[in-house]
Amino acid sequence: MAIFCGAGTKVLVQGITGRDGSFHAKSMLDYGTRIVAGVTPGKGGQTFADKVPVFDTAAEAVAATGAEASVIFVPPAAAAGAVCEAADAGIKFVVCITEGVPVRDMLKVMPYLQERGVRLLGPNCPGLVVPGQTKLGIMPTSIVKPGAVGVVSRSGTLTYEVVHQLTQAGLGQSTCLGIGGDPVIGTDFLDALAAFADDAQTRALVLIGEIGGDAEERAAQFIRANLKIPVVAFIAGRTAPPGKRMGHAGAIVSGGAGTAADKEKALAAAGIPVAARPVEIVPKLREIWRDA
Amino acid sequence: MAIFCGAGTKVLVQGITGRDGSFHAKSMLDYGTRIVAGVTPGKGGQTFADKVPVFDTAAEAVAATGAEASVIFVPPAAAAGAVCEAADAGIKFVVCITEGVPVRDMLKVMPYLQERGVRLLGPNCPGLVVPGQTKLGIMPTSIVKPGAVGVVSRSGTLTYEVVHQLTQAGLGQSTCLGIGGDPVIGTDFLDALAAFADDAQTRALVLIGEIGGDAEERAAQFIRANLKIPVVAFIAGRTAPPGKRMGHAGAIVSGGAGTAADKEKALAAAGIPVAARPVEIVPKLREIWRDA
Amino acid sequence: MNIHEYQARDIFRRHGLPVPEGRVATTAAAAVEHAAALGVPVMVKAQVLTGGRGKAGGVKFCPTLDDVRRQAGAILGMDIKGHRVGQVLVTPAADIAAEFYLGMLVDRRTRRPILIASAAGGVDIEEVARTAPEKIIQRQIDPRYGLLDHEALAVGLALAAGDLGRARQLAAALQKLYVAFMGADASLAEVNPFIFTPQGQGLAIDAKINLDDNALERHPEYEALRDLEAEDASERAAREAGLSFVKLDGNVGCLVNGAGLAMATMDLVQYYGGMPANFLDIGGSSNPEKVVKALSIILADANVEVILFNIFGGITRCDDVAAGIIEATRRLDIRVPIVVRLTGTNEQEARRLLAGTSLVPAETMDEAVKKALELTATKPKNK
Amino acid sequence: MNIHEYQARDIFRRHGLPVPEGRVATTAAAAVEHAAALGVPVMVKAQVLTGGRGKAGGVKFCPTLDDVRRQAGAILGMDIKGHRVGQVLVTPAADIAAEFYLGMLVDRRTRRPILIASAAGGVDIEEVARTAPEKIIQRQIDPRYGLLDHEALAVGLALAAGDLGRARQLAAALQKLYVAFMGADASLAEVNPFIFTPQGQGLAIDAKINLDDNALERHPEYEALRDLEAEDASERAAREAGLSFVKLDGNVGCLVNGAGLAMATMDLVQYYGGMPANFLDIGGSSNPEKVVKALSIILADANVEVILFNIFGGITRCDDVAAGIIEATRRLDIRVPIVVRLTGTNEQEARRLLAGTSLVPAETMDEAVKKALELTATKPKNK
Repeated sequence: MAIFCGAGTKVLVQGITGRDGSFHAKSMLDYGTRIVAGVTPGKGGQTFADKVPVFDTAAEAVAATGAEASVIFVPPAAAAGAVCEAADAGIKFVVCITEGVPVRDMLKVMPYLQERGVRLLGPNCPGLVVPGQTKLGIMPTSIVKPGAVGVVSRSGTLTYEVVHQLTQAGLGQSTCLGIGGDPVIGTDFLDALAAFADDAQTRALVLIGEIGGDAEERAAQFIRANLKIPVVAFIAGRTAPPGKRMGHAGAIVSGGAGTAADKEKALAAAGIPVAARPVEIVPKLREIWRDA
Repeated sequence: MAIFCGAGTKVLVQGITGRDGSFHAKSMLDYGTRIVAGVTPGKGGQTFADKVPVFDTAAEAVAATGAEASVIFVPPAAAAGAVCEAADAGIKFVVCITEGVPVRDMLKVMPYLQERGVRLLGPNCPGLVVPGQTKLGIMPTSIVKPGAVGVVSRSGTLTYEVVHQLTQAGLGQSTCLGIGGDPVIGTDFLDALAAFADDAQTRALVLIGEIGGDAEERAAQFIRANLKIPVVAFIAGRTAPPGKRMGHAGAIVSGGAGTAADKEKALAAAGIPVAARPVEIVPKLREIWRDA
Repeated sequence: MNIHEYQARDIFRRHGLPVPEGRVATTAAAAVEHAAALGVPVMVKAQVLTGGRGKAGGVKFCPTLDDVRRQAGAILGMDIKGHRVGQVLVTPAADIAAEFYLGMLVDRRTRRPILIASAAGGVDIEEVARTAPEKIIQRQIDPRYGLLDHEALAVGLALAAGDLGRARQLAAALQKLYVAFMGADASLAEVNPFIFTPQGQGLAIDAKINLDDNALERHPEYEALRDLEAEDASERAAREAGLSFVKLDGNVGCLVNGAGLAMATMDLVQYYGGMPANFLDIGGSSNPEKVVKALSIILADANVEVILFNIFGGITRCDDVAAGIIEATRRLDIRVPIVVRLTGTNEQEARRLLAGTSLVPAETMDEAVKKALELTATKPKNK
Repeated sequence: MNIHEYQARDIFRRHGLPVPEGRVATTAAAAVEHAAALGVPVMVKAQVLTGGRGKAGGVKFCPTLDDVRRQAGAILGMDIKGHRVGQVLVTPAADIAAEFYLGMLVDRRTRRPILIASAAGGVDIEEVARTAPEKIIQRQIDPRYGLLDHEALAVGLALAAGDLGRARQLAAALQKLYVAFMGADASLAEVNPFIFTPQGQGLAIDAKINLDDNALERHPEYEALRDLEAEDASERAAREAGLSFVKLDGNVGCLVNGAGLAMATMDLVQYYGGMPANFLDIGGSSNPEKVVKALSIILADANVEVILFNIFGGITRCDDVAAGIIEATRRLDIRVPIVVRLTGTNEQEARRLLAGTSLVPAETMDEAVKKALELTATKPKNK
């Protein structure tokens, strides 16, 4: 089992003939992701990697292939439009990798998705890997291993760092999920935690937060109230100065709110061990999880 | 029984202190309509006609009185806003009397109402009367009489003319409904016909249409497919020249579509007698309805 | 309210549609001057508030300035379906590789804006709808979101048969047309044709916008677009007086309260073999000023041989209305007979008031119409 | 991107908010000239990209032109939280009968725009939130419909305690503020205070807008709003090179791929007692040009004593990145040691490449940070 998708999920790739789209679509195919269709307007009728049919529109792609999920690699100005296109075509799980999407565009997309019962992961996220089953996104699969630890993170490479350490320590993962670093994202910590709570395979969790907003504080409350499995957290950005954007648009500490200290305090208050360094995550997990 | 409302319906009047609003609110009270509240911003705390409390907002009015339906008498520029306010406050049946509401405003209101499960009657309509029970709108009650004939119309005074003739002929009415003459209205013939079909009291129907659009054509099909009771129709505007607006914004014949001849043909094809003059309605009804 | 092509072009241009340059002339000499400035070949196009200009010879291709002079001279002053041509638009003629129809209007049934598009552009869209409905694309637009990128592109791809360059230009044009349509409070906005030049450039060649009369108040700039010369004098007077009025060709002047009843009254006049001189809804008012204004507008029409009032007093009391009518008729020098039918609230009192006047009373619509027709010089055969 | 008050005022004014006139001066003499033109009394306000101007003495009421000369002279050149004041805004001083706070921002939790308003205006809203949260009104806005009339009026009535005139002006201001907020692609738009004069006129006295960096491309006009003088030279160079960079005060120059890992690396430097010189995300690229640019920006900082690369090769191969780093370091004259940690895909190949260079390899983040700190002149006490 896993969250949001699995080995059988039929996947559409929007922007499949672009530079990033084609590279990562091949990488997903290599990992065994069941990519059934691609979309690039004007390239309908072509075939990608000798096996994936390309369509002009998502509607045609879904009609022809029954795709259930979509991974989006299109430029920022077109990303929100591509999300709506996927939703309108009947896709129920959309992963938007694109970085730099204007926040206003996402504000307008959200109710559109809600009306159609569509889950969005991202934007500005690495997507997710279900080790041994499927990958929807850009995470390196060499560092993952099937297992019982769920990983959810606002970051990209920092997630890889942590997953790498888990794998090296022999702790496989159920699903590794990057929710993205933007202020407005489709799936937040709470959504991910709720999904992990329902996943029998996931028996421990690592949560990787960062400065900005109050997602980690709310996650802490949610975990205390709803999660029965052990959780270890890490927060990036202790040294970030206020008011500056630390790469991720969401990573701005404003007016004293959203600091790493606030978040660590909230997590600690909820009984969740917080690692001071990435390298402490595995030991902390072993302290509270007898299976580790 | 009746459609959309009844003697017990608790009614809010928006714009109750205005010239038209106060006049018609008094007239409704005289007929026995259960007006529980009025709204005029800035006049919250006043009392109308010695018994109806006035509030600044519809939300306050509904919270304090449990109003279920609303009748709107506000200027055209504020009408769409008032409809949204009523819907947002939890009102489920809104009657908008206001004439001259821009069509774009109504286009934007429609999904707002749909999301909230709200029925709108109008705008630019005389509202409805349930003879002997209640009135939500501006119809003269001196001409109505309780009975078994449902009346639905796109017009105002023409409806009065027809209702007057029915009453003079001894044919009482279950509900007299004016759906309004604008191109975009909340309740159309089909909605009204469906409601009449479910109303046990209504045992015959008079449908008064006019030129413009294809509402009468669709009504004809609906009646043939779904209504078991006798129906007589009348269409106003046989002599209207194409392209000109005949008072009602909806009453424009454009490009040969929406003519009276088209509508009469569609009704006749559905087996519905069409009166050539208002005065023929009662005789035609008597021809096909043994109870008349 | 209908506006001229050149005015619709301005609105479209402001919304970013690719509208070629154009200038308006009221004389052939000015048209030549504009054509010289723009460079020939040009199109010279009659500016009239009706369709079918092309068939009537009101749109001409002019390869030379001499052609411009001759054609503009012929078009200016031309009568097209009763509209005199007072202005022509001079605009560069483009080579046409393909023509499309793009339109936005209000769909009463779904209560939504609707997009209509066709690859069979440049001809009457109603004609296409009749003869080849499969060539017409319709798409409802959700006003909460507007015309979304993927919706517009799907239409563009369908229209352009796989030509991505054209598809993207058509999609962008449709999105701009939608914004113009909503922003302008239009009841109709169309580009017919939207063309592509052999070089692949998309151009909005012809523009049409009908404005929602209910929204004129929030667009004060529209008053300047009104073509007072193209408007009938009586219709203008009625509009300025706040009366809903349409001029017709008959001899029975009608004053009715309510639009539906007014139409039914006109129909009844025709039913009995007569011809109404007008549509007029005086509303529920018993205000003598309004009645005076309405009467004087109708009486300005020399064809009018009789006046017919048909008033259903509901909330308004009939005696109030009768008093208003009596006062109004006293203040005007009226030489045609007046039939008054007043029914409803306080009907008896009203009839008593009328008894002391030369106004001809009637109890029912049918009686009133019949009496009115009997009073016309050219009495119809009664049915 | 943050912009100055006077720039935010222009955006608000274009959206119909009642913003008093104002002029910007870079010298006391120009300020006096503006004040004379506007008429005293005026306010003279420091234009700096930080809050707390008032407390720092950067906002002054000037009843006379002499006051303007003295105060503008004092404010220009002032240092407010590290920002040098280069411009002042001169604007007519208004009598204040009441002050309100009006703001729009993005609510991450509900993923909606949110309206924040308070009758406790003119003071720091975060302070009000802490001390008197009941004085703050919050309302989510549905972007499908915008801020509807009844929503805005309800907030206006709540703020104005039943004063309908004020309520309507506040409601209108909120609706315009929302349109400005969305139209400008802002992440924050606020008016604090929105005042009423004793005569009942509403005025937007102070304006603040933060723009969404992701949306700058579709607002080319914003480039002109950027205050190049207020921006750190290295941050500007990074921005122009497309690098995500923030200047800090330490001595360890950090080059990391990915924002989260970059923050975690900075944190680790501090954990081991050091201080990072910067935040820098070089992205997934192994392009030597980008590495050269990043290195030269960091090396321009005289405080930097060591360079620390922390790269997690995922999709990007570590050997590619190593080759890029080696080439970049060859093309620059670098006099500080460089520690390189490369992990992930093709890590072994990368380490072999580094073996032939003076670059100091490390296997883990912790090892890399410790090695870097050991190479600084002022070695921290290791934990």
